[in-house]
Amino acid sequence: MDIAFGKEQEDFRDRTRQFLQAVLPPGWGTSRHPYPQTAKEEEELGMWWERTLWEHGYAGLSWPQNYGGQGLTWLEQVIFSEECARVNAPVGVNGLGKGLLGPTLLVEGTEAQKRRFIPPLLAGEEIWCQGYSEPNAGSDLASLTTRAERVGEEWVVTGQKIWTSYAHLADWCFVLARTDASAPKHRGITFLLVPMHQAGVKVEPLRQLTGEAHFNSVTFDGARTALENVVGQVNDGWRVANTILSFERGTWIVGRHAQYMREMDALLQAARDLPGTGGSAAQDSYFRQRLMALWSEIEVLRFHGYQVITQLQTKSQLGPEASMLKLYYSEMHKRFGELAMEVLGSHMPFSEGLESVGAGLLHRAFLGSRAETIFAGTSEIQRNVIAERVLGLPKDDRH
Amino acid sequence: MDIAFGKEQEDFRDRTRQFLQAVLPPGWGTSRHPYPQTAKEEEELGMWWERTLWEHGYAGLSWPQNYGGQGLTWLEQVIFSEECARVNAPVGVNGLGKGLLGPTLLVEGTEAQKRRFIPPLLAGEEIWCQGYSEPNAGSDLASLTTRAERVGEEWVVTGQKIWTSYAHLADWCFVLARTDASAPKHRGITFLLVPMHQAGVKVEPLRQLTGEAHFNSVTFDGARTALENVVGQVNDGWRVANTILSFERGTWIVGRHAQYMREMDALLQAARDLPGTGGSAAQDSYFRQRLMALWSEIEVLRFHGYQVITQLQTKSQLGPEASMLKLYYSEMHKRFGELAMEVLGSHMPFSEGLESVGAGLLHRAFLGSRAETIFAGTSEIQRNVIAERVLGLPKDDRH
Amino acid sequence: MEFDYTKEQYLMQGSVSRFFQEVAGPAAARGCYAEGAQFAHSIAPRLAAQGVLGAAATPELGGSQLTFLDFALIFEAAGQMLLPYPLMENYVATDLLMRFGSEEQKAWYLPRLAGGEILASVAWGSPARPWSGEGVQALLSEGSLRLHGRRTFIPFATVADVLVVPIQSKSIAGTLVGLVDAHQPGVEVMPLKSLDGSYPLDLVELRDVELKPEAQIWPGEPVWDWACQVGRTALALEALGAAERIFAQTLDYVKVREQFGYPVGRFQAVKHAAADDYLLLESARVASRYAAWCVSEDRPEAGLYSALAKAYASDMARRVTGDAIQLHGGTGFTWDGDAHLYFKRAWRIASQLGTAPEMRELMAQLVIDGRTA
Amino acid sequence: MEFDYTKEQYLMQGSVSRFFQEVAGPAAARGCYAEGAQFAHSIAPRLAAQGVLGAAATPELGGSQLTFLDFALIFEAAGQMLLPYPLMENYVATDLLMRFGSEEQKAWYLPRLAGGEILASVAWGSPARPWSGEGVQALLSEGSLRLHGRRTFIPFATVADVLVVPIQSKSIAGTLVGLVDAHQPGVEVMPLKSLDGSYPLDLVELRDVELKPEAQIWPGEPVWDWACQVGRTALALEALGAAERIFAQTLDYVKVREQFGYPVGRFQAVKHAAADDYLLLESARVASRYAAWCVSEDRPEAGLYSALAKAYASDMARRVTGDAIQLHGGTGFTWDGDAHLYFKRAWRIASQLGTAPEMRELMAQLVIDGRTA
Repeated sequence: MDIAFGKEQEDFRDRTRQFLQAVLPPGWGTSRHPYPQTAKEEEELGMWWERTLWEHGYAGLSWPQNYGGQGLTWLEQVIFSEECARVNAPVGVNGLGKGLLGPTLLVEGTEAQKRRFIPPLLAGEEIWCQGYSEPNAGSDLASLTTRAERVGEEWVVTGQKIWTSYAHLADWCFVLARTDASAPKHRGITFLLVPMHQAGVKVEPLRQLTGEAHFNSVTFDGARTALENVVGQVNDGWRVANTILSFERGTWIVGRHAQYMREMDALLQAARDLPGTGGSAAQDSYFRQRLMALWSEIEVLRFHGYQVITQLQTKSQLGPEASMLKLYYSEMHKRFGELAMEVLGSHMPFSEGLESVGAGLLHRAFLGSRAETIFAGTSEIQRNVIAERVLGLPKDDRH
Repeated sequence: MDIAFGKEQEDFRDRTRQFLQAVLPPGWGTSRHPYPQTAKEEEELGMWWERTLWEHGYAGLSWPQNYGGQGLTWLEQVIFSEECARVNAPVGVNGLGKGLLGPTLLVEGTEAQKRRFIPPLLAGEEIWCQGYSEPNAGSDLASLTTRAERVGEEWVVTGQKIWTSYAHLADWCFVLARTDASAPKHRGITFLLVPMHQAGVKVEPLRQLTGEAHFNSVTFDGARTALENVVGQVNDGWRVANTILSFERGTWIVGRHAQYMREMDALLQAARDLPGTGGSAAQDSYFRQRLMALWSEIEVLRFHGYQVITQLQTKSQLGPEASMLKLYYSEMHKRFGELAMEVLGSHMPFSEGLESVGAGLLHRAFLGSRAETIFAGTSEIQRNVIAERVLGLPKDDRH
Repeated sequence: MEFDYTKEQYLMQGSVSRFFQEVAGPAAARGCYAEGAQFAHSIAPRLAAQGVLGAAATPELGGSQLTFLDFALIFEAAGQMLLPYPLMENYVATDLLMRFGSEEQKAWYLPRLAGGEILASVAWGSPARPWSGEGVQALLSEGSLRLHGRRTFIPFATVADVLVVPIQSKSIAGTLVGLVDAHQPGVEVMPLKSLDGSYPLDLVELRDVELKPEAQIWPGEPVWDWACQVGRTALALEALGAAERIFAQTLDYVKVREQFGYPVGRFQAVKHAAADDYLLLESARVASRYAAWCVSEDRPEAGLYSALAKAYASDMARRVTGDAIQLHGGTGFTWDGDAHLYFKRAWRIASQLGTAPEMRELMAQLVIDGRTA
Repeated sequence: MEFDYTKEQYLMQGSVSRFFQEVAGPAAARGCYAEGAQFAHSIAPRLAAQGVLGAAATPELGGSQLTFLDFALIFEAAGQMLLPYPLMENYVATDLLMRFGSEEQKAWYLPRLAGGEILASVAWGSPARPWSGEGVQALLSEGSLRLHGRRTFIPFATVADVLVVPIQSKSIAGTLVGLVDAHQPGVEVMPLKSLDGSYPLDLVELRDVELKPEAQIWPGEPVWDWACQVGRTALALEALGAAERIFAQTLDYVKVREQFGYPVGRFQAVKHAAADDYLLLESARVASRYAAWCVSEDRPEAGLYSALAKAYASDMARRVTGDAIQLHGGTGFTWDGDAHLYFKRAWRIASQLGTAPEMRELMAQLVIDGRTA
């Protein structure tokens, strides 16, 4: 057992820290910094961040150099993710392009697709959104009804997708569409790349309970894309979409740990400032117990991260462990948000302004975490996956 | 809203208190009293208690006088149950006879059956046990395989029953047996009364995790009973057994509240004596919070009891609310047992002897409570019942 | 032994519920999120017309002399419909005046509170410690009391006309309760951005504000304790109402929402979550009913059981409304879904007038330490 | 970056596991419940022959010089098989002597500990406060140290030959660790009726017991702190082993036990309980692995992470073993079922060397208050 990265990686970490310090405004990462307040400001920042990463050679760290990547390993990606989380670096607007579409193309795409799409993706010149979920196809994604028909040399796409983050900024959408209605539900789906800037595409914002509107509903009403914009084979899109590039998730875990620990530090500071039953909350044994229980859970996420990194050195991808990690961090983060609000006590309702504690960071965790147990597979689905695929319990044929 | 019993009932309560004080040994109910230590001693006490109740006119409080009952109402039964729990009165050995068989006979039995069986039941002269569960028919009771065949003027019973409390003391067993193997699983079951003292009945003790052996396995190997010892119609035993006499459960609730509050008082005393993180556990805000949360839950059980009593004054029985109450108290009591052990801290393993806290009462609650979420319908089954019958969620045809 | 509301009380709830469905409900709550506290003004006349304002007052004073038990189901209905009006504060102010006010105070305030002409709020919070009476000091200056300090957590303070404020006075060594005119010079209301936009909470700073004798209620301590007990019980009932309403909507949703070819309500995970939530709901129902009885009957244990009900119901409501988001899936996370409105209300209620841990600490002082209430 | 045991470490675990299945396991545990601590004697020679005793000692002294990391998986295996022998205490005594003992102490004790000739236990508990070093005082009398006081929570004390005891001495103003001969006059062992009958815990009273210089280890404080950290990490690993074993049995059971025409493992309630338990198990696995690394590498954060692992793993094990009873249904409640043996072991471990709240308080002092370890 040896819990350390190699020297090469640690050098990369140093360079990354220097880079982050150099490009981020002074005071960034502290609770006093004036962070973007509106969705528009956040998006502008996200766009700037995409370009900045590209300019400084931090886009596509583990991707091949011939498509614009940096040709490093996912270890560097892990470190980069951790360092970004540590300083609360901005979130780019092309996360789905980089996290899902790019890796999918690298494995399943044609040479021409890779050359066409990956360089502008990494450069932040083309933003991607994801067209998977539909109003009636959430957890049961395979029952999607958006359809694509071949008309001449084009695909014509019709249907509604929802929960498409950043669709209003996107240039392209990767879409799962039904191309053979007579096939069983997991067959007959095709993975298509569809340009967003055309008449047949309508984007409407979906406001979230946080009050922000990062999600959208996207309606394809006879939207068109060229015949060659199919990834993989026609009718084989379900498999393509499930080409589990879950080592991406592995690299995210370490970043998540850093993010959660940053939130925990803010919470501990709040607990020192706020009253408990006698003395500060930080002196109150009830809150001390709960804080340390959650602090432990966050640290355990770090250990899970080490485990993932260790596994990925021999296996090239994660299997159903990804479900375990997703269930772990999403449920934990939800509990963290609730604990944070309990520590805030009577200050809890004041998410902004005069009485706000921790510059709203804790409130964002509280509200935002409610999404984490729902999207990308609800906790209920993750538990099914674990029970059936990891523990071998008998499958229920209904899902 | 008027949360008080009538004067008549309060007079009955006074008489009951006097009775209990008169018949129970001095010091009974305090933690210092030398309670029975072995199962045998407990059973002897239980037998004595059955006879004592009968002699003093406290057996069958709400049952008709012409079968030996006292002809009072279930309100007196509620009060009696509460007063017994308050002083930790002994537990009789005929609880299943009084709680299930008697009420069933009063509704479903023939006049002859009532006259034959109820008086000796109330007098403690005939002890009853229950032959429902089987090794492969627990939660799914209707899949039982014990069968009864008519041979001449007798039923011949063959099969194995388990979890039959006090079977080794019992004179009679009320048995669910399959009498028509070709009928659907809930049909073709008959409710039979079978004498225990015969060659075809073998009783073997089943030791529980508490170390005690109140349960038994009962094997019927050609056991016989007279033709008339059928309650209700042949093949209609499932309905007879489910004639939900759940107002009995309603009367128990108030007694359970008193029992749990007695345990809580013992726990609070232990918390005052044992260390927490700085000061006593009772001064430690972590334990104060958890103790008061559970204290609240116990009090809520009292309120549920009031609600039940109120309902029973207009309706004559409880419906699926019984599932709710069973789920409530069993899960709560399990948590209570765990909290008690946490308060004991490092003293937790010492259930007896020098280092024992609370005279073993808390340990009995801790271990005994593990059965409550399993027997008489697991918590999982109760949740199904609530979801389907109370909340109207779609039935799963698999149960 | 009759542990239930009367038929009349249920009937009244039914009619008020239907009325609340018109003036309040999720759409109105969203309106209040957008417009702010001003929204309360727009519905005040209709609330008055329906007779839900000033309810504790005698008929001569414009009320209908309802006891707390009579009104308990109305609080529940207000919770169900996310009423964007400080109804609890109106009730507390009214009943407080009935019980502790002078004849002059009753005669002036009660008809106006019942008629919805003035909006009353209660200055529940102290910046230092929630719901304690600290924060505002009265100084005796040239024979008149002058108030200094701040209180927070005051519902709808930006549109309130009168504020019920606990006041400490070192110079006279006592506590009083003041009826502070919110439009007086020196009263500065600072709106706070509050999570539950359908029930805004604000901060008020008092700078040398005169409190005339006719606006004083002495001694203040029992009055303030009483107000806290009533407030907590009302909040427990509101939390119950909020939770049961969104729970019912959630049940409706899982019965029709299909995934994997079945309504999701057929899956055991959903069933068991619903069963557990139901158990909590019904338990909070009897807990708040018992507290309502204690408060209504002025029982000595009202302090203990109002704390129990507040803690239990707010724990329950946070869990049930949170589960409602989860069981609604993606829809639960949208602004246009109702679940988050109830969720935020449940959390706001939980933070108000003492959190659950604070309530349990209060109980522990009575039950474990044996202090007397 | 290699956060895993080595292939050799896993291989050794495999062989020791197979061996433990022979000498221990549920049947042996039931034997220990019946026979008492004496049972440990009956298996000591075989444990010695297998090389699991005295493992930290160098080969010349009869050991195999295993680090804590080397031995971590053995503790896990001991938990899996409910080993009724104070293996952790044997390891602690051995490693303690290796690190802090004199050459004479090593030469006398280690071969005997490794050979299973003498049985060592550690006097973990103080009657007043768990795992603190208080309870036994040493008085200087005619040039020799005489011990007075009592310790509790001592595994297998009734059959122990040597007890590792923390001792305070006001007269010399210091703490030492003593190697107390359990057969000496004045040492009175009082067996306690313990819930986990496969790992009896006893109380020892010392009345004017002489402690010769050759049985003393000075200064005692760092030694005792170190012993607690090692002990806690070993207990976390044992809890992990116990939980994973009964969890596996439970999975096997729910795959075959049928009700309502299907294996119960097909019902979502069972699946989700299993998934949650699995998550806790795997989390306790990495937590205890990290702690084992800290302890083995003498990291300064070993105190913090051994506390974390102990708290996390014992919380996990209590939950998972409790669920095992529930998921086994009626069978889970029987003496003949294995679930209760694991359940009681998990609870005993949780109570030993500091409960989970005590561990978290210790962590809070480091993390929240910023005290240094």
